[in-house]
Amino acid sequence: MSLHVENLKVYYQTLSGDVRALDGATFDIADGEIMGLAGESGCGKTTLAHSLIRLTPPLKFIGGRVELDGEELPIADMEKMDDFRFRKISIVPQYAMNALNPTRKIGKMTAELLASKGAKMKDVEPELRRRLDLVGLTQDVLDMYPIELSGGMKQRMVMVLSTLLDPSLLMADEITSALDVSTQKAVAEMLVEFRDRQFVKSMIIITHDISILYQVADTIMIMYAGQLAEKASKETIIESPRHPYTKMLISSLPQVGVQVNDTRLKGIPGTPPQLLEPPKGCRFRARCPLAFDKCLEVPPFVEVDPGHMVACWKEPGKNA
Amino acid sequence: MRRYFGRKVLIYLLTFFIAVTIDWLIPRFMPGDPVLSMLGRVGTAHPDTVNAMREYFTRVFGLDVPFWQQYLNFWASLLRGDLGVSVYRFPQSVVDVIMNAVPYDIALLVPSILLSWIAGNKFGAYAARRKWLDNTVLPLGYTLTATPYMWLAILLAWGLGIKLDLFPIAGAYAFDMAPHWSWRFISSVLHHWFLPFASLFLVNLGGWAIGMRNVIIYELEADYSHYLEALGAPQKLVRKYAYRNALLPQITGLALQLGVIVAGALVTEVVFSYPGIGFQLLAAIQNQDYFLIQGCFLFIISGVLLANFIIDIAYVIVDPRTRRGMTGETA
Amino acid sequence: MLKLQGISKTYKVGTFGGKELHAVCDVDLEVGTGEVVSLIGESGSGKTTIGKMVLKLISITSGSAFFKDIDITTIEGRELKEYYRNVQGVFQDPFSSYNPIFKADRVFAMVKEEFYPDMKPEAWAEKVDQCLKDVGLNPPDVLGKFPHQLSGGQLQRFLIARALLLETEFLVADEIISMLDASRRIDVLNLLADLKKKGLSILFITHDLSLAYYISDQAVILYRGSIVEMGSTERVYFNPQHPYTKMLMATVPRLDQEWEDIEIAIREKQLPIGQGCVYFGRCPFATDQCSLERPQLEQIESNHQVACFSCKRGS
Amino acid sequence: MEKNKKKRNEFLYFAFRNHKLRIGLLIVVFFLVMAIIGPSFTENDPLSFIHRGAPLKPFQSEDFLFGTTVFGQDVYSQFVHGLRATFVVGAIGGGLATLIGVIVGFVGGYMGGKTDEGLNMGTNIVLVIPTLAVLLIISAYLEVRGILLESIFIGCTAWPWTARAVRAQTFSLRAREFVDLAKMTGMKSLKIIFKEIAPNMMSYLLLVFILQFGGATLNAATLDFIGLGPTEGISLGLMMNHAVAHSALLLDIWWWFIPPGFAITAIVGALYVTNVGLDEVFNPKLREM
Repeated sequence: MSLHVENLKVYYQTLSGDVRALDGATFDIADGEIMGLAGESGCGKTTLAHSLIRLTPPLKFIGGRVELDGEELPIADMEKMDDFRFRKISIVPQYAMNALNPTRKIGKMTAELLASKGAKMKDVEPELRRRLDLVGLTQDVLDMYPIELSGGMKQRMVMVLSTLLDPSLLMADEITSALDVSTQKAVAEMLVEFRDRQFVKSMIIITHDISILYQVADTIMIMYAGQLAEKASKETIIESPRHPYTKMLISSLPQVGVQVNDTRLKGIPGTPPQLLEPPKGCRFRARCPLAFDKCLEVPPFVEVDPGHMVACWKEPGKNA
Repeated sequence: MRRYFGRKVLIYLLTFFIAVTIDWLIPRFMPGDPVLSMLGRVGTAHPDTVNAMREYFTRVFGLDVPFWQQYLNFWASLLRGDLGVSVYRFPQSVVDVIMNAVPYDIALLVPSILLSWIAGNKFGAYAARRKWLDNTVLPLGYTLTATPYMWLAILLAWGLGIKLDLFPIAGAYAFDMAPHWSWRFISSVLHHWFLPFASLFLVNLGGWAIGMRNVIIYELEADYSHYLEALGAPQKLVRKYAYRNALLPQITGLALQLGVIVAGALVTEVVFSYPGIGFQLLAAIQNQDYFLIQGCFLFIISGVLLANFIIDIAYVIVDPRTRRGMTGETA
Repeated sequence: MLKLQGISKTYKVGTFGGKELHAVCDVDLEVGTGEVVSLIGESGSGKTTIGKMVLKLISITSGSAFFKDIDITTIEGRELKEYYRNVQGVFQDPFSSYNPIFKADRVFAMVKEEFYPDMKPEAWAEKVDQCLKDVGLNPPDVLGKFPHQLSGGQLQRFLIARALLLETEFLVADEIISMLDASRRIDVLNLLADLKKKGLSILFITHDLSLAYYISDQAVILYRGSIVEMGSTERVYFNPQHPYTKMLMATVPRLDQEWEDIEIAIREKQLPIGQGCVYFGRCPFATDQCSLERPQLEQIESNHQVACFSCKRGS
Repeated sequence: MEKNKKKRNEFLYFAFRNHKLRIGLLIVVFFLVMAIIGPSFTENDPLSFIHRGAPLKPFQSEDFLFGTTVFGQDVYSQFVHGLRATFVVGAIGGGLATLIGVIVGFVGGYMGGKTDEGLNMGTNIVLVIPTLAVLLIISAYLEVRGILLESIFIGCTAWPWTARAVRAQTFSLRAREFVDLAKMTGMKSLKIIFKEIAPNMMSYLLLVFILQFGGATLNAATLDFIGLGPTEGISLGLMMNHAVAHSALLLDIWWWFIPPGFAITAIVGALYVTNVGLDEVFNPKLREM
């Protein structure tokens, strides 16, 4: 069992109080699984990603347990997490384009980073060079400065760097959103290749673009307003979603082949709740056509089919 | 790369040209007839100084000569290095007066600027490390920068000089000595040099510390710092990178601050009557010695411009972004 | 309605403006009344530059532009103001389109001050309410609020209402929904579709192919400043001729089918645009003719043109 | 509407909680009050020689609270009148420098292209030239120098800092889309500058003015100290000049040269600290530090 998260609660401190950005997430990721994490802005997907690797103020750890390969991740403790970071769990950040120190040669910076983590550049170098060829970067990129590389090249360098010590879990935070369609496909497929070549054991791809996840992810988890709505294989999420929010979200996405004059798609009325004082129970209640009095309690995130978890009272799970 | 330097040299030459023009213009657009007013004001009864002065003034200011002719004469004499004769130090030419003042200036300015720059940056970096450090270094830094140069000089002179009698407070070396190469003379020079150096050093220190504190906070918030922290790099490495990157804007800061520091040195020299250019310039002003004033002004300007140019070149060499940015092909 | 003939834009770059950057090179484009034309291209293709040139926010280096047969290439002052009565724009970032320290509905007050100074306040308030309702907003909820108190979707619809206030006939929509959440986008698209039925012509600028397909009649594919393919949306999408368009159609992520595994040359270094075809650097079918001569747009079927030598040879 | 009120008193809430701002303002206001009402407590003219005999120490006699100078002048009277002069120079000099800097910065930043390049080159040139040397020369040649003239000189040579900062700010604001929106509503450039861009920068201009005020005070004190200040009246710099000239150090009349220097340091230091406090209040990122 690669990653096991249990009732993780992380709030976001602001002047006017704690925003309950992530309110109790329980899910698992198996070895070799690429999980897509999708949801609209403010649903807590970035909070989840950041709390797993670098939980710093203004994020505040409230509760919950996280286990990686059977070992508990001390996510609340900054120092202790250091030996997990980069070795066991790693991230390709959203700002990958300018994540490299501008005034340092890339090779020298890699060597210093490895040295600071107790690894030696000598024994990692052959593997590093092989991976550079894999992602289409020339060898002499190591003694160039970041300013001499294009945005796409910098991003691929960061991808190689982040996975250099073969971490068990890699998080890719919105790395395709800033790219053009063609490079998007290349980068997404590169992620899959990193998993196939065992550079990483499992992966979480965070994005708001569900159609990208359909192409590369094994499973997709949908979040809404800090709570998990649904998790299933990518086919089930697209073809036969069970959570009302997922259904409405998928049906509101325009696709090539769908034109306004023949089929007029519908959006989701209303707006997501603000999470300073979130509504009681299921947070989609206000906008949900199927809402009824039971929704005042928080629906449990239960398994309705093998590998298909839903948090909705309308979907009687095995143990409801 | 060459075009970048070409442009820089052009700007500096232009600045020098404008500075010289200001220097030439000032006595001319003053009200009244310059020659008469100067002669009258000098008021030395000594016949030959008056005649030499009158002859000299008429030749330089030659009112019959058209305006631009005067200007060309001024440049011609400037290029020949003849800045005219000092009035209050009569037989000595302006250049000589300045030449034996320059070494003291360099001895005072160069060490105080460089040491305060290094120390200030170190202090500023520490300040960004802890909250309580920030609350001590910052106010201290602000009080130091806010202190007028001359007041700190007075305080040091009065405190260390007179009260505790540790250091002499006037002149560059003991009065009973003539400049010669001996240990005694050198130790006396150092003894006299310390207080002006300390006062300049402290005031500048505050400025650099604050500058570094603000820049390093910005660098610690930058994306590359977050990325290193996300990969679990120790704070030492993160801070080392942030410090190196924060030094770069401090280099340009150094260049821009030169004008202010030179002014500070001028006042400090006055308090300690330390025989640098500043002291000469003030003496010239008090004695209405216009040629010495113009001479000192030119030396200060060209010194600052030269220093600025050197610092600009140093910046390009040190900062790979500008160096590679221009030559490297960026997509 | 709008006709662009051989429009180009060249920027001076480098310290002394030595080098020249050809953002747009002689583009011909036409938008009819009540027609939605989508301008599709990746970043750096010059689509926003064209939008800004149409809105006269940046100068047109060469070529000419006609709006209802009036030459607007060099108009200024009074005529420019008149032009803005008919042509308006909505931009990508809703929060950057508003001056943060004023209330959001100040944009309406600015319109009144410039275009309807002598209109009585009640008549104006009535007109504003009507336009807000037309864009699906409830006036009391949105008036008198600061920009940060409104959502991205509401702010964008505010700007569209502003255009309606001016009875605009032509709207340039530059990536107006890329900052909005997936579920909010569709409402704005449907709104544009309704306005199109009422006769509004729209130049819809986007990099997202599925959005363009949903709403536009004509599609124009742009690459590094030149049009490589244009025509009716169905024909361009389902019968792509130009290698670049084919590659785009193959790579757009869909919800109903997975990517075919065709190999795409990752765009390494931008080769400077020579006199040949702009896509020469990445085109798998490039011949030396492509590197010497720039292909012109040619009709390959009704309402469908392509600028490519190899396509004509039916490769 | 409540959200918008909340935004305003959130600003005030932060302004008063920020201790740097509170301390800084407190000191500045203290000296300001002293400069305004101080002179009314004494009829002695600052420069007249009143007391005969050895200089009095502070609080040695009630009519010379701060003691007297070597010539028997009332140090207190000199101090408060000097304070007044310092605030005048700071306000006018600082104000003028900010004004010129803002105009140069705005026009350069908004117009761009050739105008911007020219203005920017001019700014850099004036920046490089040591302004005090220029001030020195000008003051040396002028017979009669009033405090107003001195302020104008200081103002005219201290503006490059402001110009550079305002230019950078205007560049970032000009790229914002609401400027394009204003253009599309047919507004003229000048109207856009003053109606759209300027209001955004009010908080920034205040910060810049505070720094210029401090800078002008320092420059004026330096000029007065070397004897090139106003030829009539008294200022803190002049006090220090007289003290040093008449070897107050050797005679250990510390109350003659310590208070003026201390006042300048306190005022300028307090201004800088206020500036930092205000900067923290305006942009939240600095708040956590």
